[in-house]
Amino acid sequence: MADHAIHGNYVDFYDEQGPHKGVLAWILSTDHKRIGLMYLIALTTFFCIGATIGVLMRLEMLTQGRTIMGPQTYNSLFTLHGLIMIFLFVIPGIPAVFGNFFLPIMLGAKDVAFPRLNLLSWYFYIGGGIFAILSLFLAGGPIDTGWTFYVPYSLRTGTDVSWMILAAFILGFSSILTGLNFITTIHRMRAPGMGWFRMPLFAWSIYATAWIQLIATPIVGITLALVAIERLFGVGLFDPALGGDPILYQHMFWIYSHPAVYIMILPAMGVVSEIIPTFAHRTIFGYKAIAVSSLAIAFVGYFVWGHHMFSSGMSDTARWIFSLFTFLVAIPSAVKVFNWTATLYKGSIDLKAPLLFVLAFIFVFSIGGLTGLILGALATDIHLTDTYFVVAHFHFVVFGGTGFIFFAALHYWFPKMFGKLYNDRVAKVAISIIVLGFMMLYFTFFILGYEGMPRRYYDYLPQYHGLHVFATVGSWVMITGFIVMFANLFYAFKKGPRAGMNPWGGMTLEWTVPSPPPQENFEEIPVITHGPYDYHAQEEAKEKQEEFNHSAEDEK
Amino acid sequence: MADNKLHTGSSETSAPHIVNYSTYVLVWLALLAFTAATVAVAGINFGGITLLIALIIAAAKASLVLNIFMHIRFDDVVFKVFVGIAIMTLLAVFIFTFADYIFR
Amino acid sequence: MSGASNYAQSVDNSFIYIVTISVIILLGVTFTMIYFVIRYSRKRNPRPTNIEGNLALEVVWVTIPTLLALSMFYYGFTTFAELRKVPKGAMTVKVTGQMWKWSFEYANGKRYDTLYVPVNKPVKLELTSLDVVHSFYIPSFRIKEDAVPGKKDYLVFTANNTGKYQVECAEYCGMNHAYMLNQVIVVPEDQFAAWLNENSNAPSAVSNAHGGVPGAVPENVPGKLQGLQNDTVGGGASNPK
Amino acid sequence: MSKIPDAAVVNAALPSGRPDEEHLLEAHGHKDKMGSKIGMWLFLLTELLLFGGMFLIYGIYRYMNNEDFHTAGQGMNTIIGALNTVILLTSSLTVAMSITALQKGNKKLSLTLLGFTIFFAVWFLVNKYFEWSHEIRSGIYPKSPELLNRSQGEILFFGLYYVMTGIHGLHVIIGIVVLSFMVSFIARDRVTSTDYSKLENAGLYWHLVDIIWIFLFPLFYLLR
Ligand code: HEA
Ligand code: HEA
Ligand code: CUA
Ligand SMILES: [Cu+2]
Repeated sequence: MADHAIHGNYVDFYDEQGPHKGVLAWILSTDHKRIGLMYLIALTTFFCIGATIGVLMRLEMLTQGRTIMGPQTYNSLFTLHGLIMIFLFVIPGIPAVFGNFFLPIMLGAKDVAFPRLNLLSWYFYIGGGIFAILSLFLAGGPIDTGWTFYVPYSLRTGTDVSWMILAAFILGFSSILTGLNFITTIHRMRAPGMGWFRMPLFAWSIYATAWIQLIATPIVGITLALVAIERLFGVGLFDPALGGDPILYQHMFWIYSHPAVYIMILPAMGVVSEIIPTFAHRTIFGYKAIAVSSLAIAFVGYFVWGHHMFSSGMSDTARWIFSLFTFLVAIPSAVKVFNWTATLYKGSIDLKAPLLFVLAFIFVFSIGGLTGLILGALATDIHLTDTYFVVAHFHFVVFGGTGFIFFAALHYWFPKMFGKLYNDRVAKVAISIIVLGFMMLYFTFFILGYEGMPRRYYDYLPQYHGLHVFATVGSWVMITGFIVMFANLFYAFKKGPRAGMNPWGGMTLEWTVPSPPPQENFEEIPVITHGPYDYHAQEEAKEKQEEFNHSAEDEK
Repeated sequence: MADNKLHTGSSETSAPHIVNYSTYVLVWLALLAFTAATVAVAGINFGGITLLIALIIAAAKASLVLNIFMHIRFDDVVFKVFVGIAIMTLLAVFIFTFADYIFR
Repeated sequence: MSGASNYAQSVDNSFIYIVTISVIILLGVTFTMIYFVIRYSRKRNPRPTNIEGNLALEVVWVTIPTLLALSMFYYGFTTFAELRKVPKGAMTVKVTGQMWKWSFEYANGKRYDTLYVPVNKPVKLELTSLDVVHSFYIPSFRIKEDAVPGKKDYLVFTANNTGKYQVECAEYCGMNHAYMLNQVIVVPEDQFAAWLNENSNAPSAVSNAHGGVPGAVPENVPGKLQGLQNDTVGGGASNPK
Repeated sequence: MSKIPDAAVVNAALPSGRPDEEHLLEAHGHKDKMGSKIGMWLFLLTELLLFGGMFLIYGIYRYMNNEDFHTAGQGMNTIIGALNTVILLTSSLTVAMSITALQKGNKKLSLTLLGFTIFFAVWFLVNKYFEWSHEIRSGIYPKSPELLNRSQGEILFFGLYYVMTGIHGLHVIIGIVVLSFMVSFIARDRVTSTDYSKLENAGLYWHLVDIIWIFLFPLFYLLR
């Protein structure tokens, strides 16, 4: 990075001379910032691959019958799309990229607690990704089970399930190690004076997320491993022909995979809680409520997994218990939404691109969450489960929730990470196009689902044709938006004007270090004397200054 | 207060707790006794509670290992909280899964 | 009672209930948000007021959503309970799923590849599968339940009108999952009785009317699927001749 | 809720209110014993949950096929199971004592005790080997015709038996490797009476392996 010269009197982390040169300086680095950036590159790449597959799927759905591929190909594509998006994009997602880059800085630390372990989890992540890609080219061909690996189909299909499971297992390991690292970091590395309730809310959400990663991931790890063992050795575990119970597999899978949706959304909620105060330029409304609701979501999130199984043949008692808890888990999310809205009240709002993203998020996520309630209610879920209604719900929360905020975070912290400013106007245009395409694409799915279009269907009945075409057009609108967005960021990266230390006027610690930050983040570990969004002090200082000016004038 | 309990900033400054050999040996003897008991009891049929007895004995053994061998008793509270979180989660997961099978 | 089956209406009612509340909340949140962003923009309001929180407000917006959510749960639950009650004298039909077709067996031993049922009479479907998990889904009736190998599950409904209704497999089951279609044909009771006692096990012309051949669909699917045109949700059913 | 974190309490005790240097060095430097212990415990919890998942599967299947499980359990060798339990418990004792020995500065005793631990671990595996090969010789292994002839519950029982004791055995092997490293570390004074947190963590891991076995034993070997 030639133009990252020495700025004034410090050397940023890009230019710091380590023991290694070139690529090695990156892939052998234990610096949390470099690891974060390596994740960023890897994740964005996988996102683009997954999104391209999604667009191909939409293209297939443009007409009835065969458009560009056969059913087997389509089945493999949605499986890969789901696996890539879930395990390689949204689950590592925000913690791996922005957690790594910013958590230590926001806590006032020089690095995470276990820097080498951190690099190891990056290698696991890449290793898992490579295995996933490799599995496509092995004997059996690309996996076609859907991302849920339901038995007994996953035991019967001839495709390469075991390799993909190995990949998922490795990725799980990566996720666990990251979580472990972050919990330890938060317990041990906070700057002096930073009590639990002086942590930025992003750190809180990472903390809650890390616990879910730690406690839930092993269960899916072992469950998937058992499926692979059963495939390889014929051990009787889940196969009904050998006495196994397919529904037990579903329990085991969702025990992890429901909490996993909170692994995806909690960090996004944390980022939202950072962006809103910064651009509203005031303290967050209900700090403690937001912090504690993260823990509440993590906790209650364990007891609702059965809502994915309402029509699976689970006992009726279990169905209503899980339904009840599903409604309870929505409450902490509601608390957050209300507190965010209230934070805008009497703020001094600067509607920059990151905030626009966040407003879009609140709207879209609320739709996703509220339709989650429809799915959580027993009677309606029986009708809607395994239809496009579910597909719509989870694209709203996963893509509109985590996906949008991933890119919002990129816009928010871009100046800090790269020391450059992007064009705000262009970014806002891109966001508007994306939201428009998003609604065209996914809102249509709600209607399709309600009218009885099942998911994972290669083909459809004539009455669904119009809506499918409309959705496909929506996906093209979305591509346009994303291309504009990426182009804008890329241009800024190359040619953008230099960013100052604190372009948005944020209060958390990352805005007190230069952009990009120096190798060790802080020259001196800061001592924390107030909460993370303490705009009071700033305001008071301003007032004092003005008073002083006044009195100075008076004296004249 | 919760935040103070969870915080782990200063307690490690106290000197390390060294457990005597004799304590360990006593615990070991107790563990052997429990093992003998559980094998002996397995021979007798208590009907439905046979399994329960075996599990209670196993839990007693595990808690001895946790508390003494693994020093949970002498260590900082965070570790107790951590282990508590894991065990409670596991327990809850068992209860909710059985809520399906028992009412089938 | 309106709707294609006895449950369709009550399921739709709970749907409408939740959607109504949701839309109100969604619009409330969205417009408040937009209003704040405009009213308190930096131009209009250069000096922010720092409000740390408000306990009363916090309590209100925990309590009200909780109550609303619980009411939604209750509505969904009671409707569902109704869905699971097997009325006395329900006619049992054994439904077996396999890749990629459904087959039906009646109490008198008659097997058929399309589901015929009498109108206005409770029917209990006993679902199972021979290979992988499938799911028996009748969108117009708002019901669905998985067919799990090695296990029996059930589904109950009473058809309100005669007609043909689409059946779809709703649990992914491999290559031709999308072609595992079938239909329910609801006929008057006397007609049904006559049909039931017919001796032919071969599919009649009627049952193939939907053209999409269940089962055997090759990788290159020729032609287009022909569903039951009128069978969108809320639409009526086509009357049998 | 206290707004004063304890780091601040420590700071307040310092005359100028400057950050407590010691705490900083500990937590922000590279030798944070407490931190590494937290990390280790968190890792152990994931192991606990991993086996917990398998225990859950066992529990459900036993609940569904209680009779078959009992029939299958008749064939298990209680004596080897009990012997292995005693072996593992004793190895837990020796590893715990070796930490005490090191803390007291008795390097030699510590090494000896660790040696015993590894010896017990190997013994455990040898027993396991004989046990498995006995089962396999009598025709009970996955997909064997003998097993497929049995009831479904029995197939599940033996499936779980092989998988759960197998994965546990894998952990024993990992434990042996880890403990061998500790032997070499102590021998080369990389782990000492003042800096023993590596040994402590290895010991924790070994105890966990023991705890898992404490539960496996009654579930597979004591069905009468
Ligand atoms: C980021 C990921 C994410 C998030 C956050 C959520 C959040 C929620 N989800 Fe979703 N869900 C998925 C990802 C996610 N989900 C995925 C991927 C699937 C499909 C998996 C598959 O089968 O492939 C799925 C499937 C799924 C199902 C199963 C559908 C089926 O297959 O039949 C259900 C059923 O209950 C459900 C419910 C919910 C609920 C109640 C919430 C709640 O947490 C939502 C809470 C939020 C709100 C409620 C909105 C904000 C609040 C307000 C605006 C205030 C007003 C609130 C009240 C009145 C309560 N989800
Ligand atoms: C984060 C998660 C995530 C994201 C972002 C997406 C993004 C998209 N998804 Fe989805 N999807 C899932 C997670 C996600 N998905 C999951 C978990 C499933 C379930 C799988 C299963 O059933 O097992 C699923 C299933 C699923 C289905 C249902 C398949 C079926 O049931 O038959 C469909 C149908 O159209 C779909 C479409 C799309 C499309 C068109 C996009 C688009 O990608 C959105 C448009 C965005 C872009 C285009 C990005 C811009 C990209 C670039 C700039 C790169 C250049 C690209 C091109 C030039 C093409 N997805
Ligand atoms: Cu059968 Cu899908
Ligand atoms: Cu869920």
